[in-house]
Amino acid sequence: MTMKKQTAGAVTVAAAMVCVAASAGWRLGLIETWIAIVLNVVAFPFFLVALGLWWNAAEKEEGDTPFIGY
Amino acid sequence: MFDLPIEGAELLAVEFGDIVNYFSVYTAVLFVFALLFTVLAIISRPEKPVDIVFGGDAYYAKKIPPEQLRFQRFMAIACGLATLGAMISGDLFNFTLFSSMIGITNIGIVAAVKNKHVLEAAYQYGIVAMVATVPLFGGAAIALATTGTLSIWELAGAGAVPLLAKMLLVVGVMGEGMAPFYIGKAEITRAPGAPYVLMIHVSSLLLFLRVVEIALTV
Amino acid sequence: MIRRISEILSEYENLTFLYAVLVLVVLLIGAFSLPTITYQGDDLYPKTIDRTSTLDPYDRGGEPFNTTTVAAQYPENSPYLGYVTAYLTPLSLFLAEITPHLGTTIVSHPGGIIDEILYNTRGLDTVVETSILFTAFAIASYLFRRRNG
Amino acid sequence: MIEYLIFAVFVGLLLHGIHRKAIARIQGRPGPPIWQEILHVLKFSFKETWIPATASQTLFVAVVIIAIGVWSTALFVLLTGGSLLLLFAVYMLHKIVEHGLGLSSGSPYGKFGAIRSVMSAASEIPLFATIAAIYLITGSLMISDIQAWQAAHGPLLFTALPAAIALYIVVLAKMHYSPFAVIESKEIVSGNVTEHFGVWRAGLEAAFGLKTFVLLYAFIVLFLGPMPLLLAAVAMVLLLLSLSFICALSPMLSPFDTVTIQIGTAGLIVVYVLLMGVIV
Repeated sequence: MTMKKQTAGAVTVAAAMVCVAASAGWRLGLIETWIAIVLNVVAFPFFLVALGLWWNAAEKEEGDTPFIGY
Repeated sequence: MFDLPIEGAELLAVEFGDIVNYFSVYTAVLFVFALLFTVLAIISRPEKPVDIVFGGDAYYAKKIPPEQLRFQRFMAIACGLATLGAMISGDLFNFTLFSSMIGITNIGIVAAVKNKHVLEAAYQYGIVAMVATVPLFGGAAIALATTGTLSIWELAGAGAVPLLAKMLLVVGVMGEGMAPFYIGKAEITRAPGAPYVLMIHVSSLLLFLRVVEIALTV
Repeated sequence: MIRRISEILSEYENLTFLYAVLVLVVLLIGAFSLPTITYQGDDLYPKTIDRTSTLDPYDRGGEPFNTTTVAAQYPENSPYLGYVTAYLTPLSLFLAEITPHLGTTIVSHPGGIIDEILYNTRGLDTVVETSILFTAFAIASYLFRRRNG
Repeated sequence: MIEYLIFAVFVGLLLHGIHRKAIARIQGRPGPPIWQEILHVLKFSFKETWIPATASQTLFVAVVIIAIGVWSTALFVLLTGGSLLLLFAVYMLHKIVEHGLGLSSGSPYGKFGAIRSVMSAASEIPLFATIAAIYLITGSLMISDIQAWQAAHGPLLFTALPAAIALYIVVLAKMHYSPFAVIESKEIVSGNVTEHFGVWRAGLEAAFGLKTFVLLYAFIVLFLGPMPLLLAAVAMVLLLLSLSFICALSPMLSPFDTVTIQIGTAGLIVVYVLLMGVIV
């Protein structure tokens, strides 16, 4: 179950934008603190994971099948 | 919440007649967490456990019958619902009811497993969970007898609930959730069906977190 | 010392024993605190049974729809206080509004039967109680059927 | 907001690096450079990534995301001066992440890690009693109130020494190479993170960095009181070094013994709280 590079990139950008927008909005006093926190907490994990998925560019399609038996 | 500096601001109250449930920052976080894992139990496929042969260098995949996993999922979802209820309950008796339901569903999750070791641990756990209902309901009963009410809203901050009732509640939750008597639960964890077995831990940890909040509040 | 305690704790056969010890300790401590605990006489749910009333539980008949006096913690949440079920779920409220059948019988919805027998105001409790029974039944029946199958 | 998160991740990873370096120096080894853990995360994130065929796939990925989310929440609770109870709840929820990591992979090593994690969870829950002690003393569980109390009455470290010790054990149990870290002890390969490699591992390491930062900072805030940022950083490093010393000099305990020690400590705390409740 590997994500396509494009999808991963899109998720990264979207999550990063949510994080930055929430933080900027909070700094400017447009967004209440708790909303900014919730947005950041939700978006940040996706940002980190998708970022990794995007730049490692795994093109492998299937999961590893373990060696069963010896 | 209730003007007590314990768990953050009050967000929402949900009325069920005399039982008024509440979301504070604290219980809402716990609620979201329980919801997350309930959803995970619903949508995720169980893992395919691999076992190693000790003394050799081989390993093999275990076969788990699908009916068993379906039943485990059913119980895990029931457990999730009970946890959701226990997280937001604003009534002592209602909380104890949800706790004992969590205890029962926890046994249900592993009861289907065909593994003697797991079953024996589950049996011991079952006995403790049944016994634990006595202190649990006893705690609620003493609270009712001494204060005349079960509503956490009325009791909050009054300090009217005697220490004995709080201790009984905590001990009861320990029995349902197996807090310090870890070994029963550790052995139960050997059962297959990761998303479902995980629900056991989710429910009991959250239950414990909630009872701490209740004990400090009332 | 630590190792010996560890050995006792790590056997799940000792589980019930350990738990029993803990409960006993708590009860012992509790026994000493008993004198400080006072009984609150004005109970939340006062109940006086009027034997002449047509709603007397042991003498059914007469007008089925009537109210009894029930003290609720939050009367404003229980608009149907004193009827068979003070709290109606949205579904049963809907049914009660469009049909005359809900409320005419004590077994009209799950929880109703226990609801009337125990208390009139605590609808959610009775739902949870029946859920516990149902769960226990589901486990037992699954195990039973698997043994046969 | 996001800048705090990224800052905390990097500082946490740097603290991990310092921890490793300190342990190495105490044991007479040169040790890796202190930014090694940051490089580690980058290295992991560039590795090829997939999900093992035996894993419960959704759960396998979800726990990584939850791990990061959980500790981000903790960081914000701490920074906004929210409820201490909530901070500890998040800490306990981390145990769920640990269980989930181990169970979801289907690997026997992960499972062993998860089982050990369940044991340690059971023993760490009672350390909650610490909170009751703090509540009895300060009359509030909001971190901002606790700081205000300390500003008025001096550090809690001296007033509530047993609670501080209990929390110190909690922090210690969560450090890498600690005597309580049975979950990742080497005889079960990497314990519950055995099967999480590549990007998943990078995400987890980031979450763990965040965790170290939050735990150390929480300890400072709770028991030493408010202080300027630079001083707090120095205090965190000193606290970390004290932990490193214990980690470097003590052997890994057997799983059952860690539980006994932690439950024993918790029992003492409970007695302390009960006594304080009676006296106060």
